Amino acid sequence: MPTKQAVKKSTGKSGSTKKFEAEAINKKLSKSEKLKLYKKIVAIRRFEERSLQAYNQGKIGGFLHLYIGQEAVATGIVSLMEENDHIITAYRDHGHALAVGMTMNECMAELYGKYTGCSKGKGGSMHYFAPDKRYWGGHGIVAGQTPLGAGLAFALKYKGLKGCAVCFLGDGAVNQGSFMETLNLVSLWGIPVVYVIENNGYSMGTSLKRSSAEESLAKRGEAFGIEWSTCEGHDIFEVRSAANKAMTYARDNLKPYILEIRTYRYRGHSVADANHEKYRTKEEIENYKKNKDPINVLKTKLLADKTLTEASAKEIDREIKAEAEASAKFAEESPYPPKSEITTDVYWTVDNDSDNQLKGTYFFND
Amino acid sequence: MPTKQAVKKSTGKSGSTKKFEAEAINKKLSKSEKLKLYKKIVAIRRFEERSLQAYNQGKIGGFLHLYIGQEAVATGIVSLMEENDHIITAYRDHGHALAVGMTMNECMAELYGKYTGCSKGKGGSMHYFAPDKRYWGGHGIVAGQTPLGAGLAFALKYKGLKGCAVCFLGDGAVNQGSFMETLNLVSLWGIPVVYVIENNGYSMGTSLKRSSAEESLAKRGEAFGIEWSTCEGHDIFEVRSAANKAMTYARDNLKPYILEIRTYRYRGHSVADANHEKYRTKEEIENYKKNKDPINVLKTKLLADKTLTEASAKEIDREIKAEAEASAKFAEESPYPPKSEITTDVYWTVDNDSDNQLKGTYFFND
Amino acid sequence: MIPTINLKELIFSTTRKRDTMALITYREALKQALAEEIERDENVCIMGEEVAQYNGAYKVTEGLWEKYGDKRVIDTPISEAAFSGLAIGSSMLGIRPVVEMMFMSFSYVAFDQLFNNASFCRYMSGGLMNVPIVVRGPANGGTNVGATHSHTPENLVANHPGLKVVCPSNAYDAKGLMKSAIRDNDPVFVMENTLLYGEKWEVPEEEFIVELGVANTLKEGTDISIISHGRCAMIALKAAEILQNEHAINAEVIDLRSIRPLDEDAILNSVRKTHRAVLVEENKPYCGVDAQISHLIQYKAFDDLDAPIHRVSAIDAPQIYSKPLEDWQIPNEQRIIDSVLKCLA
Amino acid sequence: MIPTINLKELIFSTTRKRDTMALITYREALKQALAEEIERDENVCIMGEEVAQYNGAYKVTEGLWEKYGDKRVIDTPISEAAFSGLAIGSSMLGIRPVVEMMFMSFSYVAFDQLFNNASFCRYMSGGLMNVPIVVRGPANGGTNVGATHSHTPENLVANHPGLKVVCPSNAYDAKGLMKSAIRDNDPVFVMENTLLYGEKWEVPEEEFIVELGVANTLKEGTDISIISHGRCAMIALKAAEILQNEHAINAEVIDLRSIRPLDEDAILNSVRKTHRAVLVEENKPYCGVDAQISHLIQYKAFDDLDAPIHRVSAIDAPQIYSKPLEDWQIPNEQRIIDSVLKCLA
Ligand SMILES: Cc1ncc(C[n+]2csc(CCOP(=O)(O)OP(=O)(O)O)c2C)c(N)n1
Ligand SMILES: Cc1ncc(C[n+]2csc(CCOP(=O)(O)OP(=O)(O)O)c2C)c(N)n1
Ligand SMILES: [Mg+2]
Ligand SMILES: [Mg+2]
Repeated sequence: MPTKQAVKKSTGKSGSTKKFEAEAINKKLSKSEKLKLYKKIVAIRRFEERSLQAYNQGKIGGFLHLYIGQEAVATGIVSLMEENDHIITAYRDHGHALAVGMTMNECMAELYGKYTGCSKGKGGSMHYFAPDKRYWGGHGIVAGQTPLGAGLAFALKYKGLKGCAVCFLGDGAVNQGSFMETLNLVSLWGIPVVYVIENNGYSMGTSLKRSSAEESLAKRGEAFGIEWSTCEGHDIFEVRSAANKAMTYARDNLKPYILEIRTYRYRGHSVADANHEKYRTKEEIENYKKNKDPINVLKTKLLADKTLTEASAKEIDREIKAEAEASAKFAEESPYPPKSEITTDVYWTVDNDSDNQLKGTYFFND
Repeated sequence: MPTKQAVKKSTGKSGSTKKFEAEAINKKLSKSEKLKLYKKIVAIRRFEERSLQAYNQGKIGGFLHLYIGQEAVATGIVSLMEENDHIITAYRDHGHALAVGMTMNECMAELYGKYTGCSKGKGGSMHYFAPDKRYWGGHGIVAGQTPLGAGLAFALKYKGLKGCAVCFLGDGAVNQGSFMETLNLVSLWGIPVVYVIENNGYSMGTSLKRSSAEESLAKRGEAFGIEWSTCEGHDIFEVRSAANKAMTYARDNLKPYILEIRTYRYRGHSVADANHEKYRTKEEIENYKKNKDPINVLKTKLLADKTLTEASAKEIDREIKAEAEASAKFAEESPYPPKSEITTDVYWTVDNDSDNQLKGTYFFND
Repeated sequence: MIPTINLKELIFSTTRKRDTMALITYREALKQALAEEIERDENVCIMGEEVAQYNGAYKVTEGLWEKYGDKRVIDTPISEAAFSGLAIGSSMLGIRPVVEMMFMSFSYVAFDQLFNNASFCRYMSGGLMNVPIVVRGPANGGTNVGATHSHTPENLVANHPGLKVVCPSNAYDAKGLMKSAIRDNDPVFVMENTLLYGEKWEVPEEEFIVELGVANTLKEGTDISIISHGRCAMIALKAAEILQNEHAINAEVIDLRSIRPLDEDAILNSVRKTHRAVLVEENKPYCGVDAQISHLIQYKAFDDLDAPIHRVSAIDAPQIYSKPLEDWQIPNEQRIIDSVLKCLA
Repeated sequence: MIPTINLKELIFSTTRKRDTMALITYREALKQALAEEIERDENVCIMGEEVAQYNGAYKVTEGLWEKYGDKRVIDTPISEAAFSGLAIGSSMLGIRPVVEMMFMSFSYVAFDQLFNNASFCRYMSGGLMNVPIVVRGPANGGTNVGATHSHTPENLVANHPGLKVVCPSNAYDAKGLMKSAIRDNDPVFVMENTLLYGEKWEVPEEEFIVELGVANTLKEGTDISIISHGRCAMIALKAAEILQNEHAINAEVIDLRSIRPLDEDAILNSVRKTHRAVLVEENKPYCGVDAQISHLIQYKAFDDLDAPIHRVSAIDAPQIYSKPLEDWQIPNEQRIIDSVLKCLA
């Protein structure tokens, strides 16, 4: 019954040849800073490739939502984070984690469910957290993180700190009520949160046009008087340019902003989604890989401006692959948490009750 | 903290002098049909005034959300209902109930919690239902009825029946996620539902501009490609004219529509809200009563076109007051439901288990 | 004849005798708790529908907005999921929001935020964070408002490890538990009761708190333990007086106060003394809090029981609107007395 | 050593012997039920995320969209509140939608629609309407996906009068209960289990249904009653075999199948025979289904009990991600055996 009328024209400027690296926010990057960005993107790719291998070997179970193809988005945006900026995202969270500086070891160990994981093996792939790096997860319920992101920004405003929260979500997540409620709220209250819609065109097997009545998702902000824009996500310089405007706007005006970034995931929705070539064509995938691969796009630019050489790129790749490999070894050799860990980290007061002052029973096992 | 920037200009054409009675949908009304509309509006007013009296006498408890001031909206729209049209609304539901033809007796008895009430005293003021009149409630959770309304329209389309569902909601209800999710869904699927936002300017004590970031609520439909319009709610001919366009559009195109109707409630949010002159001025209230009272507005027009005379208007009022009075007597004299009724109407299968075939325990009282 | 009960004496055995007492409403007690905590900690703020300019749908926050302003007392749109989630997010950065649900029933539209995010973020991060929020509002029936507005979801909260929940039955506990809840570093639900807002109790003028996890013996007794929480504890107390006066049954009445954490010792000690228990609550019976208490008692005090544990819960149906029937549906003195007599038979 | 169990024989004592049997998966059984009911009644349709073109996240609906088309098998956006409510509304006009929650955990974002509207509309209208919907999807842990995706909300459903809930533990019940659920005129939740989808059982090729409210004795026994539901019933059965072989304990194993309505007689008759009970479920303990069952047993079979009722539930914490720990957190053979031995000690 619900057949969609017609495919609307994209409002984007796909294929734009604008030189984003020439914009101020990018131009000011030193060679070493650019190199750092490049390494980060490569690190995310290699880390995930290695995790996929571990998954296929049966070392990792549950869900594994790979970010491969989208790396420039998290890397670009995190590179803009200032002292009081915070980020939060959904379950496709490895890229953001590595971008904020979490180590491959703690991330890989978490996937293995090991005690040395960033969440001691309690959160898993979908639930990475690093509050010390102002990274608030990693959330498994679609759009469930979107009011939380507003809360981070609310706290900044409450405390009088200049900063913003960047909350990532997918193109499917926009159809959750919690997100739409939050849009009204943050506009009404003037909350400096930037919603970054990582529009990879699909929510699981459902293409954008089969899930949203209107294809411009950021434009929904207009219903609430929220500023918005769109950009492409394969070129880290474009991402940085667009996100810088959004984040600066939010910080300066104490207002929300919606940035929709068109990107693509190469793999299935999760590793379990093996048949992703059923709902999208091989050509579509290959085409993106060929023309818009975020590593290749950046590499080409950095070769051109001599930040990289073919040799140094190869060396970087080798080093990072070794690091990913080492993280798998680290995870493999790490212990599982002891059984007693099942009931820790449930209540702050229980965990911190060193002098046994707490009253009452907290756990109800026979 | 959440101070709202500035009051936006209303997009409406308040004070329009357009003669809606001249439009085809109204022009075709016979005298007796116009009289029926008039009587209905008066009936809603008098019924509610009488219920308020009963409430103040302590005969009715709980909530009582009066529709006084908004009568032309439900009356006008229900008068357009065709054979396969259905309606559903929120807790401010007495007007819609009487408009579809529920009797004062069953409605008043329900308020009294009596067995003769439309829901046998089980639903109360907020939960009137008359499925035989294609009226599906009466719902207490703000916006909770909005996906249900979509479902009624979905069923029509599923069954291949030409019709629409009209789902009423308030200006505060638009900020519930369930409603916003539903807007995307009905547009995507092409569902013939008309959302009528009865914008009375307040959600409890919160004015529109303190609850919604943008003051045009119907315009939110654009985010989902939904057609929309606004109109004033005090003139039943204007309501009929606007709603007719909306409902015809939905029926003919199998598409949703949002109609925002500006109206006003004279009383507090519910009877318990005695201090409503704290959040809005006496002048605001008096001004509406003087210039836009739906009974007066219609009366003036019907006097002018000779449908009514002052005498006949008085007689109608007398009769209807008597009917309201009689309904209070009926309610008063009706019995409360027997205690055994507490556990009926919970499960269809239990209620219809005349031959005692059901297996297992359904209720768990010690 | 129902004798008047000196609640003051019965309830506040734990209060230091030298405290100056004031007779205040449950509502006022809550407001004092909120005001004192707002004054004590600049990160405490209150948000919810109509809490500020309107002074609260039930006037619990009356005057607070006027006194503390927009920053500390915040009106929200009718977007429970959004503002609950916002509160949780802000608490990660040290804000300590008190979220009012105009009715606890409305937590149903914010269920995922409250029951996943509030409860599990700490766990899923391996203890790297905590969520110091309070969710408060009335959770009761008996007010003639029908099924959707009469939920008592303390059982749903207690079912979710990571959350805490308390049900104050009187003004003293309301103030003391609210203050503890706000200072607690975990998410705490405070289940209030509209039927108690206007009731008065003696409350110390000096600052005090009531710790989570400590039950209150409202009345000592030897023949049977009536274990209850929230407003039902007050009804149980009245029923106990009647049982004493008219049936010569000396019932002990325990007010749990805190549902999770739970004062197991108070429950077990009482049952070990009386050997019989009647559990009273407003929850619907199937998987109500008292289902758990019942299991607990028979599990840990099996040999002490002389009779099956009886429960008085809301009669198992959606809440009925009609007032006299609703008054019968939720526990009342008569139903408690009947159950006690049955349990002792 | 864990002996292989002939589940076929143990489970289908109720199946007519002359039926031709086919060995099919739990997933296939569900799909057959859906397909047969779609064919039988033109008002039956299926909606949910990825149920149509993608064939279902867990392939339960595989091939149905291809066969029955857009009208009967409908993909939705990720808007659980909207499409659940839409399904409820449509059922008022006679549509009989089967709503898939990709995970039952996601019912949390549709809680108000499912737990207020689906359950109470009939009541609040005084019986003028009914809501014949089915809500189905996996409700289980043990899959290494963490706290937010591992809810087993059958207790929450059962807490709400007006709703029904069943938990099929095997392919036969899955098919039979699903067909009953679809034909039922009230809202029924069918709690499936991702760990069972691929498991095979013998299922009759002839049409059959399994009535709601009828438990299944998986194994007769005399020494103790192990009462369970869902996948835990299968684990309990394995534990019972081990108890038999290694400890000479003859346990009776009851699979509740239906949580509400509940087959009280089956429970009570078993306990009256064995005088001891261990209750096994995946719910978190506080107000889990078994809290209610425990209360029921002690209330109605007090004098028959020779020992306290023991429970084996999920260890009381949010679901842990780490696989070996989660396998310990949810009930397993060892924990059941330990509990039985304790109960018999
Ligand atoms: C409330 C809820 N519904 C459904 C799911 C299952 N689910 C997980 S991810 C997903 C698709 C989300 O797509 P999108 O938002 O585009 O993000 P992407 O996966 O493309 O990054 C779905 C349906 C969920 N986790 N939570
Ligand atoms: C989910 C939910 N939140 C809050 C309430 C309490 N409440 C009932 S009506 C109302 C105001 C609604 O205003 P509006 O939608 O404008 O409708 P009106 O009352 O003006 O007709 C509120 C906050 C509720 N019933 N449900
Ligand atoms: Mg996507
Ligand atoms: Mg309004």
